[in-house]
Amino acid sequence: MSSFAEHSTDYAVVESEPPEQLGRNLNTAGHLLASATAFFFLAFVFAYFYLRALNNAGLWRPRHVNPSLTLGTLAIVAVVASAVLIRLGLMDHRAGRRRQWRLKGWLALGLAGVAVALQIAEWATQGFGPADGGYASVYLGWTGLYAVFLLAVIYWIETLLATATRYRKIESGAPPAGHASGDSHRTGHDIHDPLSLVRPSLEALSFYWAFLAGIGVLTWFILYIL
Amino acid sequence: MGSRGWKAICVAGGVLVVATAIGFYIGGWATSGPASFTPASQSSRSVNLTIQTVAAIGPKLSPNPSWVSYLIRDNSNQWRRTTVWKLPAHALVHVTLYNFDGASGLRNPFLGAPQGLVGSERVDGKVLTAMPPDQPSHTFAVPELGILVPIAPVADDAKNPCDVAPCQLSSDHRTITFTFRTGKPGHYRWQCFVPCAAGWLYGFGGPMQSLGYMDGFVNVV
Amino acid sequence: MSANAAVPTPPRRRVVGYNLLTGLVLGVVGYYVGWWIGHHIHATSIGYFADTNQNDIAVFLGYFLSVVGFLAGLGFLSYPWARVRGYPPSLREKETAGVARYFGLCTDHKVVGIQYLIGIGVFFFIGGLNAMLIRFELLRPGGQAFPAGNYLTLVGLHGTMMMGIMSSAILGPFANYVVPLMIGARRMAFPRIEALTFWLLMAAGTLLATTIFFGGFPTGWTGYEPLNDQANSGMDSYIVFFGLVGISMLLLGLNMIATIVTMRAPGLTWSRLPIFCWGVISTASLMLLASPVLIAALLMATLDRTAQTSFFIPSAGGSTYLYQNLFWVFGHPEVYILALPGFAVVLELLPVFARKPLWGYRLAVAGMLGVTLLSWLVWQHHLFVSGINGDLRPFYMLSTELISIPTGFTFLCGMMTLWRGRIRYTVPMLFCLAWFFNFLIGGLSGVFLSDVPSDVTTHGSFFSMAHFHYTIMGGLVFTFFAAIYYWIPKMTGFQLNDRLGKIHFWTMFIAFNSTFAPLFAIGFMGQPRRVVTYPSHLQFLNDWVSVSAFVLGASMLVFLANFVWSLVFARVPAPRNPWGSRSLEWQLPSPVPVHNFDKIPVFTDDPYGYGDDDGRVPAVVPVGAPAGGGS
Amino acid sequence: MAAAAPSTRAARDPSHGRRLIGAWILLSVILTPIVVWLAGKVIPPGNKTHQASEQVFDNQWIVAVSTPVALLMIAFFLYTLIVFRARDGELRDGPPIRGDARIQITWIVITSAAVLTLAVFGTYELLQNGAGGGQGPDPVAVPSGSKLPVQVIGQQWEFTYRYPTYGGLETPHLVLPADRQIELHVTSLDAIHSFWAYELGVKADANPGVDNVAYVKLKSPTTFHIHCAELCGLWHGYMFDTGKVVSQSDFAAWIKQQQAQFQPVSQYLPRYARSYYPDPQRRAG
Repeated sequence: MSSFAEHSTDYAVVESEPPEQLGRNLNTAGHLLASATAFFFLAFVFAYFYLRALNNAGLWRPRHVNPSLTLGTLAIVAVVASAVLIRLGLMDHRAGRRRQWRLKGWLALGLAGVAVALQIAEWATQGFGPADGGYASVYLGWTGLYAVFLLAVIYWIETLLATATRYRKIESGAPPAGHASGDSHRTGHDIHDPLSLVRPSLEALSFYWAFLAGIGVLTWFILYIL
Repeated sequence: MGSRGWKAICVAGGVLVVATAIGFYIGGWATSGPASFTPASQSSRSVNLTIQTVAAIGPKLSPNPSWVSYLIRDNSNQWRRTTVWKLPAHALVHVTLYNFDGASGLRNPFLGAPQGLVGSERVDGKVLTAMPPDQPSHTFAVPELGILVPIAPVADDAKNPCDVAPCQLSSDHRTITFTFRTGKPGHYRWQCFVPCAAGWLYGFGGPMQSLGYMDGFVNVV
Repeated sequence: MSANAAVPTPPRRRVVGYNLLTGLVLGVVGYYVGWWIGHHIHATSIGYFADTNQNDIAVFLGYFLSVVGFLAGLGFLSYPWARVRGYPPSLREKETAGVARYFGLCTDHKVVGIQYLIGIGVFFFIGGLNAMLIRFELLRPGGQAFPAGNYLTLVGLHGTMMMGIMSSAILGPFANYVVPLMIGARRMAFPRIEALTFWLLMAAGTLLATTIFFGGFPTGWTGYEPLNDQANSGMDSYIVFFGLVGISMLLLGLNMIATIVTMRAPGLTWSRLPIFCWGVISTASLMLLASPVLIAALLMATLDRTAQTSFFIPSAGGSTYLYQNLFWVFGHPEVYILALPGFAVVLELLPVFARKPLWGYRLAVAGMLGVTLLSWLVWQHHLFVSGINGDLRPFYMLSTELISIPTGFTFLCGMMTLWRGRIRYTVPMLFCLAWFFNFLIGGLSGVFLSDVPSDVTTHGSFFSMAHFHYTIMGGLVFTFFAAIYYWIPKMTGFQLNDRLGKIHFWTMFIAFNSTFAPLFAIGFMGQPRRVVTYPSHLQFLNDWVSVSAFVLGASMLVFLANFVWSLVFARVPAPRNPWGSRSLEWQLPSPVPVHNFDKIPVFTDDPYGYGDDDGRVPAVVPVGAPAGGGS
Repeated sequence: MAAAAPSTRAARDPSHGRRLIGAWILLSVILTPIVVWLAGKVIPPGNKTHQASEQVFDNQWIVAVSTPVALLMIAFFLYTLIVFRARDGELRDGPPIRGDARIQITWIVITSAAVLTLAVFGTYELLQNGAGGGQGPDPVAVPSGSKLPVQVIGQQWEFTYRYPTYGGLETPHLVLPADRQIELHVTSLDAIHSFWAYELGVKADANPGVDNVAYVKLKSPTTFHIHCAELCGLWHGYMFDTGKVVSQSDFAAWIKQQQAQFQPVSQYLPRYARSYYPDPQRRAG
């Protein structure tokens, strides 16, 4: 026997984790991540109101600094629609309509991508640059970093869809050992059925994505409407 | 235990060697700075210094070729980039400064008038009392000794500007002469007050915050 | 489990595998790729690089890709890549024995704990060395041992290294190691993230050290704008360092909270949770919420330095106060990120060595949560004389002083735990008792800084420097060593030498006080912080401090000698429960087997039941029979 | 768990607590006045201005509250660590006392009272005249009476001073008239500096584009030290100076002399302003 086998855990002795553990962990993490995200954007909210109140050197917002309301609104509408679709997809998944969930998931993924594209289009056409005063700084920093968060969520949605697609044909029961994990030497795993591969993460995503969309609406309100 | 003991000794020895190396490296880096220069003096009461200011130090004398800098002429008539000078106490220092740089302009116009000199500052032979704030190219200032010398610029449309140090007197330049008295022994910093580090916020980065360029020490002994 | 469980095939040995060496190589490669890309970005707004031969975009991109390459080399990217291809979340097992797992991505929380201990130790050593050099410079009033710019970089490196790396000094090594054991779990909630926090911290520390290749940075650990924007490319290392530390702390906090919330064994109610875990929760929640503000502030600074935004440039529509506010919104909770783990360690260890239950458990919890909450409301006391509008100063004075109330809870609970106990003066106990003394002085001197009229003199002077060294070094580093002496037998299975431990304690305690007590006087006598030169009449006190500081540095070498001697040469096996503790981790074998528990234990009581059964010890909290070692 | 659960098992020896409290009260009564008196003597920044005296007085208050706290801790630990040490080698447990509501409430009340006393007193001192600290552009604590405005301009790396009532005279030296109320306007042209006039009891950060006001009421002629107290770059440690407080007549003479000396450059000075925006462009020159 190799040294690996000698020292690896004997899964016959060690009891397995309760199946709901992953869901609980991801749910908690989703909420914690949302609170951290809130504090991150709070810094930009603070920067916005602080610089606006000070208006140093009269350079808070020169007249030509005026991003397009249309593009900004469309981007946020796409974000909100995507979050709603993920939520509806989650309801489908809970009800066992796995096909419908995948459909809505791909749509949501596309919409999130559209939001990023619209944001990029806006930067390209807005007619002012980062050096144009306080508002321009806050606007570019805020939307830019929000777009980074959008990309992270796009990654998250994609992983779920990829998993859902990969196991779409397995109706129930655990996949064979070594198959699901991608680790050939793995002897046991806590995957019980294809649904458990997606559901916990989808629950957490649904919450986080709705939260991030909420921050998006706040972003839109502060940057375009106020 | 035997081979394990040897292994342990090797590990401990290795750690010690690495730790010592880190220590020496940090210590060596921390003490690195421009070398000190002692001008040959005729007497303990009087020293002559010849210095020049250039817009770009060039790749030969510095890893930061585009930085503005002071240079000093050493005892073998070579131009050196060092700004740490050792001078005798209570001595008169006669400085001849060749400036090859254009105007940068002062942030605080007050610093456009010479202060604390013995006699007056002369620019190309003419006495200078004050300079308009958009004029100065650099200043030579030792705040602790109360010395401030604004340096007149080369005209923007100079025909034969000097691009890279060391500059020769055949290029367009201004000649500034002044005399100051060193005081009690001590380490006195000197610096430039003109925000001349182009590209840095408020003109005060890079060469303005690095010894050997626009900052130095007058070590009076 | 699936029926057709195959015979496990050992992982192939490859010449190029995921390990530290690959990580370092890819890190260097990544840096140069980023540097190259950065030099090929052309935009009209950044054309001024030509004037400075300093291209911050290239440096930032270099650092970014360097970190990506480093993590890829360690194997962190293979999991996200597997997820992209649709493989489900599952843990890769890395539970082989051997030294190799300490040099790579390992998801065993016990390995990560030991990695943290050694990794943090290395940077603690470098940070301490910087302090020695600073004190060497200050032996003479005129200075000149180091050129002024290098001196400022040393000051910045010392402060930044200590504040950044040591934020995880207790949570990194000890919470990672013992929290799952204390709460009866086999792992942390997110083992891969746990490993990531460690390697991010190491990448951060290494990148910070490279600042000396880019001219250092002149701002100290606070990185105030607009000096920050004005500085050389060395500043970029500072920004990247704190950014990575921020991400590392954020994830560490998230993982800790999630673990304690979701992974507790049955019967471990909130009121039975070991007090150490409460301290970890308090610290972790500050890490989770304060780090994002720091990351945001640093990203703004990054944009100012590269994309020409003007968040912090008053003449272009920004404000220097914006940075100060954002920094201290993070910075003051950060101070408690450093202090609270000290509270936790002290309260956890006192019952063991006083042989009494923790006195006033709920008050102790309330104290730590109270500090956590109040630490959000005090940040502007750093701006009392900054020229920001002064109307709120009475509020911040009050809120700052209010913090002494929950801090007092900790003191009361600790003191009353000792009262009528049977106090044993072991080495960890000595460090805990020193905490009371140091934190008392740190706390009382803090009152001077919280009080505006008094702060006018003490602010920005050596007084405030002495104050925060009493709270952070006296509060964190002393408990860091308490934790080392306490938990090392469990973590390694070997005892540390007791006599060397006591020599270490007494030299460190005396030298520490001899170093920092005179600094209060020096500050009161008018010496500002971070100066390279000072008036000559302060030379005697400064020399005294410097010499004491060298002794303090030497005491660390005593510890290092003890550590190496005991763990490498002497190797005296430690008993399972040398301190007679009732906490769950001590009921397991030393060192702990790979999967901690064969059967998850069930809690029926808290771990502080000293004296409950006729004074006989130790009564073992009922647990499932622990697994017996490897084979 | 924190509920009052007086142990019946461990024979309670009430004299421990009483002995300790008694010793503490005795020590506090004797030592606190001595420490407070000493603090008044040695704690800087001295008595050269009204503000400095106030700070010393404030420090005495803090010392007065801190001393009994420190004495309690010292007495407690000396007593506990000696009396309750484990005397034998055998590992035995102490009494299982888990809390006492009365002690907790007493502790909370006393610490809260001490903290509130300090905060109230500090606020009172602060609102008198700002205690010498920089108060920003719109000060809340303004002393009454006429004030001589003096502007402090921080720049990398020197302070210069302007006297708006004397034609906006600018000089590299800070000289002030005795027995006057001074209104300092601290501003910067580049990075953040901090104007610290140590013996005057004044500290105010110099921020670019900000007018930071601090008040100080001077007493008799003296000299004082000026430092920069905020890290401002390479020469931060060398940004020090000495200022003077001189008699009214000497001050008038000094002003005349300075006006004559800096006459050539005064024509180039900008009009006096609350603050001067440095270089709106990022490029110098």
